[in-house]
Amino acid sequence: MVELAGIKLNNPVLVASGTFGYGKEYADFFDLNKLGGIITKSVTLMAKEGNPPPRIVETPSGMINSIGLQNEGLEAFLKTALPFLAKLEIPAIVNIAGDTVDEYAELAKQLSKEKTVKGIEVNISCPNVKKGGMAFGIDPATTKEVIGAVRKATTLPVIAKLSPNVTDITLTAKAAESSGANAISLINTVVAMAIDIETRRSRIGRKTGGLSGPAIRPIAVRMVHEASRAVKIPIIGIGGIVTGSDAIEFFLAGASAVEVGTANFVDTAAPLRILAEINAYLAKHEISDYDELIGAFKE
Amino acid sequence: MVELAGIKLNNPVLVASGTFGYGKEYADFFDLNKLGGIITKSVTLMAKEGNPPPRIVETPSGMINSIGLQNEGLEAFLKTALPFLAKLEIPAIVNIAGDTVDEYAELAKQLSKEKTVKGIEVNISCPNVKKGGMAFGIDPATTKEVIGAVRKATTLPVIAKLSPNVTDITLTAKAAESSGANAISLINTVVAMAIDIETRRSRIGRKTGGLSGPAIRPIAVRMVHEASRAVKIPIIGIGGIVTGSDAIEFFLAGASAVEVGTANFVDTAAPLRILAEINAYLAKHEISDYDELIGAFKE
Amino acid sequence: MATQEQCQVLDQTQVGPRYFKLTLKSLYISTNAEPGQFVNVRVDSGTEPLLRRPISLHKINREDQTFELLYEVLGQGTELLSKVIIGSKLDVLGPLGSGFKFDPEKKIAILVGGGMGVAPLLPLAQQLKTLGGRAVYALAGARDKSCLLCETDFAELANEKVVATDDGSHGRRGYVSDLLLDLLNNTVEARHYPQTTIYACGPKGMLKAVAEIALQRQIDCQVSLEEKMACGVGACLGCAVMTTGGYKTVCKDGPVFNAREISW
Amino acid sequence: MATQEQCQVLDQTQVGPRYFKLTLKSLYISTNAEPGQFVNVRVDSGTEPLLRRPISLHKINREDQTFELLYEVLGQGTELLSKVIIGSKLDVLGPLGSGFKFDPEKKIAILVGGGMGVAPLLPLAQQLKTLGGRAVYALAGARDKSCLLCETDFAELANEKVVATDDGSHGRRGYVSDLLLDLLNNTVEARHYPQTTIYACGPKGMLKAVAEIALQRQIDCQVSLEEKMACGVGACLGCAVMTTGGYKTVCKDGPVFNAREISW
Ligand SMILES: Cc1cc2nc3c(=O)[nH]c(=O)nc-3n(C[C@H](O)[C@H](O)[C@H](O)COP(=O)(O)OP(=O)(O)OC[C@H]3O[C@@H](n4cnc5c(N)ncnc54)[C@H](O)[C@@H]3O)c2cc1C
Ligand SMILES: Cc1cc2nc3c(=O)[nH]c(=O)nc-3n(C[C@H](O)[C@H](O)[C@H](O)COP(=O)(O)OP(=O)(O)OC[C@H]3O[C@@H](n4cnc5c(N)ncnc54)[C@H](O)[C@@H]3O)c2cc1C
Ligand SMILES: Cc1cc2nc3c(=O)[nH]c(=O)nc-3n(C[C@H](O)[C@H](O)[C@H](O)COP(=O)(O)O)c2cc1C
Ligand SMILES: Cc1cc2nc3c(=O)[nH]c(=O)nc-3n(C[C@H](O)[C@H](O)[C@H](O)COP(=O)(O)O)c2cc1C
Ligand code: FES
Ligand code: FES
Repeated sequence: MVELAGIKLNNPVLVASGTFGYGKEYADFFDLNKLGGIITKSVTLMAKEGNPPPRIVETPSGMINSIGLQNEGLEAFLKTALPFLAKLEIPAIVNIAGDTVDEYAELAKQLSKEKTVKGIEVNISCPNVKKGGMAFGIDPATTKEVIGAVRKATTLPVIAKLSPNVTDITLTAKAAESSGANAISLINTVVAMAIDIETRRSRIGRKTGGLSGPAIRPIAVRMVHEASRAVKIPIIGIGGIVTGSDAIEFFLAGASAVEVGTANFVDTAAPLRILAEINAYLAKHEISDYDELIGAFKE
Repeated sequence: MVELAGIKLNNPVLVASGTFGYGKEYADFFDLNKLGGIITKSVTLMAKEGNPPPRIVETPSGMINSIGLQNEGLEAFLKTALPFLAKLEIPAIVNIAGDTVDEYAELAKQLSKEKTVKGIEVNISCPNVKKGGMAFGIDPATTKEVIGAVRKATTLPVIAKLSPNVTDITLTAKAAESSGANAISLINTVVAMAIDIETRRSRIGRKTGGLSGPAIRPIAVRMVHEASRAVKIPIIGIGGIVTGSDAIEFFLAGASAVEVGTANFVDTAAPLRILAEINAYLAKHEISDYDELIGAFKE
Repeated sequence: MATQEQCQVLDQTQVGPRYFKLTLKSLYISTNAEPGQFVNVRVDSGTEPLLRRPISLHKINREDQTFELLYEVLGQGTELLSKVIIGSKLDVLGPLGSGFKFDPEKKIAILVGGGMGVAPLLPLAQQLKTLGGRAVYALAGARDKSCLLCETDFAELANEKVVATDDGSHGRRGYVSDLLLDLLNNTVEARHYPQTTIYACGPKGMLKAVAEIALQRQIDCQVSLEEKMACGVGACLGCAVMTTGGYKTVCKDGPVFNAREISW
Repeated sequence: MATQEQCQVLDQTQVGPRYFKLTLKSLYISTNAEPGQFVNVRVDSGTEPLLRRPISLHKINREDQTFELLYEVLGQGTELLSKVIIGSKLDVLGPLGSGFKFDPEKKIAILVGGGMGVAPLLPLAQQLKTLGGRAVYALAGARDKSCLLCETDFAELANEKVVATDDGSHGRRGYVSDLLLDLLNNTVEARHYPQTTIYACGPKGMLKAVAEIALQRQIDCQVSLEEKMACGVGACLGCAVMTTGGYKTVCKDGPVFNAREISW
């Protein structure tokens, strides 16, 4: 049992928003109750159609996606996705995204009424939508606004999901902390582009998309480390985690937990395998608890 | 023959600073006169010892380096490296780096006296030094200061080499343009980190280093595209170019030429192979000149 | 229900210039797979290429507990797949997606395959034969003779089989959609249209042409689509295709769709 | 002078638990290589792993126009190397670096190899034998018996050969530095020190111990170092090692250095 920002997690390995649907899709492959927790695909107030295809393209050791937050909106989420999550024994953390500050607050308010929801991850870092999204998360002032509004709207633990597309991650991290976030998660995807040299068009439906996967891991580890030295609230590390060793890198850099994203697509057993690999490392090194690793990076 | 910012290039494929020494090291492998041009390893006013080893670590489809601008300083450069470059028929573009604005200006001034030097690339984006380096290139104001000072110190073409570690690349690109840069080159490496989970230390001698190679290409293509729409001066695209197809992506995104970096380590013939692949593409598509590709990306 | 399994490679045979047939062992997949479904194959244990590759089920041998894939080497992923050696194990996710549907009222089945599109039509033909009571027409098109696949297989399973090549190097010269028009004009008469289903798989342009022909004549038509995929299980929403009901996933809602549903 | 060449793989043999010997064809490399030099091998044609892998020249057969590499499978790169099949081609850059030096005044050569460190010492022993007029002592250490390599090769080339294993499973129990101390105390007497050169290759800790022993006794000592490499040709300055004259490159200034030069 791990406590993170007031959320009781089964273990420190969660699944990242947008890479695990609302959980159901992976129930075929393993017992979801073995996960540390589930972070849902971003939910918006109104249904979002999403971006035109192609929505994904592979790049060296990574992929660019431009899903555009496709989802059926809060109401449908509460009706169809939440009941499934309610049946699980692990905490459901709902990731929210809005076009305006008010939308974020409204989402937080309504989700707080659901006892299945154990925390809210605030996506202020999605690079794939025209309004809102990343725009909020690259500026400390708007970060404060959104997180502050969500803070007022809910008593649930609030996790601010930050964008790596900034000059100085410590500024948005501090902004999130000072406006009441209980934890920070990072990184979301890096804005990227790939061009088809035959058609001369983008290889995804919109011009740019978000780069994820092992390619960005070294950037994510660096940012987690920088953020962890700037704030006191816990950090959830995300970015290209494929093995237990990758996860441990994030712990050492200062993360208190990790989210597995793109790796789910490659190996449905990824989160559980990663957890087993972490435990094997702990056993081999006779470390009694993984929390001894948190921030144990030696300068 | 290609003209870029007043520099007559053999062709649009150059080699990137720090990945090709001062040229000599690759003379064994092919006729250097077939290159578009050589960009030298960064030269500083005084000799720099460089950073402690290990200086490189591999990451998925990329590598992190922390060389720390090791070089013997301007005087030694003029005495030992320049004579070799003087014997070549292709333009030598000298990459300079300084700890202060004055050092940049002094370097530019002294190099301008050498007729072998056909252009100056100003490295305001090195993430691997304590003073100066990237600090100049992540802030539009200091970018202006450095480029402005270099502009005053030389009549040679000035290329501003920009850092990708910024929230908005168009701001530094415009700053470089408005302070007199004749061209912009980007991207330099992305700040990154990798931790050895056994020693709990950084896998390079300093805490962070710069990520290069195919992993960062989608980020570089995006930034070249963004910058190309913000400025009128030509752009040299850099970042993970390994094939002719990669180079063409950069042309389409708006680059007028490219620099090949990490790929030199993998394949000594990389720049010439890339050039041949570009030419094969042009022939196949019956395009008479590669400059028809520049910025031809269809939104 | 799907599984992620390390399947033993029983056979790998080159069957054309860049075409390969791969036979894999899996009790689960061979037992549960339906024609039109696919598997998502991990071609490399490292990170390059990172994602799995979707390949249709080409033969489903329930007795042998095996299944076959028929694929073309196009890029890095299928290149690696073609180097997989007999006796080794391959990480396979499947069976995935929603396959072809069968309506007992439809007594005529027209199978239209373009290029690699014939791959999922073979188990379909097999199934139709097993279901019985149907006239099955198999139409296959390809660039040239060397690209025409499984001709003899179809000859065995279909009542009639016609082939075309773009360059006329085998069968008729022309597109497979021409064959379809011919068939609908000459053999399957208009009065049969209500009892007919067209099953099509191939390049997008061909599918669009086939769908138009079917829709004009109000013939039931099922098409198997392709889209770049990440998860293959409906979780990432990466494989979206626009339908009359908004974006749907090719990997879960499809790959087989009613042609009427698709916003072509 | 070095070349980048597609060398034909003539042989690949497993010679120990995780040890392999690879024989490659190259007129240029076999003709020009010197003991102590290395090649930089591309183990994958894609981007993962991205960089080449440096491996010492283990045998240089000028007549056959071949050379051999002896290597241990440690990670992804050497794992891929071990799967390279006979008859295929391998992209090799070499010969690289500055090898062992020979001083005609030095009539005694002591070769000290730890683990894989024996690899470059074998062509050295061969060369010393060819040069003639020297007493050659070969000392080799390894974790255990299964890790002790090329014992018989050395037996043929050296006047004397002594081996040690950490666990005593073969030869003496202990470290190879202990063997060196023994030799210097009992066989090669102090009056011979001025005519002696110690050539050492192995893990950094072992090299440091050997260097200390040599420096204390003012015995000439050459060590072959390792560092992570990118270019292998002196262009990237990635493989720096601190020396009395500042940072030098292992790939070009080395890998063989005078032990006195290194800031241990
Ligand atoms: C549901 C489904 C079922 C499929 N069934 C089969 C099958 O049975 N047999 C088979 O051979 N293939 C099938 N495919 C296509 C197959 O997945 C791709 O050919 C494969 O992923 C290409 O991978 P690659 O790494 O070799 O090529 P990449 O490196 O990804 O691409 C190489 C080149 O091929 C092009 N390309 C990639 N995918 C396709 C495609 N689907 N159609 C046309 N061009 C493409 C790329 O644009 C690129 O130019 C199926 C795809 C889907 C979605
Ligand atoms: C000049 C030179 C000559 C060399 N000659 C030989 C040789 O003849 N035979 C041979 O087997 N190897 C030799 N090496 C070492 C060889 O280059 C590495 O073992 C190889 O690069 C490892 O690649 P990998 O991808 O398999 O392992 P990686 O994935 O890079 O590493 C796997 C694990 O092995 C460790 N590791 C990597 N390199 C070394 C090393 N050099 N020493 C100890 N541990 C290491 C890593 O830290 C990691 O834990 C030489 C190295 C140099 C610089
Ligand atoms: C297909 C896809 C969809 C995603 N959707 C969302 C999303 O809806 N909300 C969100 O906050 N992050 C989303 N992300 C970002 C991931 O949660 C994660 O931050 C990112 O992918 C980096 O982690 P990874 O490298 O492990 O994938 C998405 C990522 C991918 C690849
Ligand atoms: C080992 C190494 C050393 C480098 N040294 C310099 C340097 O001295 N000055 C500079 O401006 N850029 C330097 N760079 C950055 C490259 O010039 C280039 O901008 C970057 O590597 C991205 O291109 P690539 O992905 O093709 O390598 C260096 C890069 C590497 C890998
Ligand atoms: S591939 Fe992920 S939803 Fe279809
Ligand atoms: S590896 Fe590049 S200088 Fe040695």
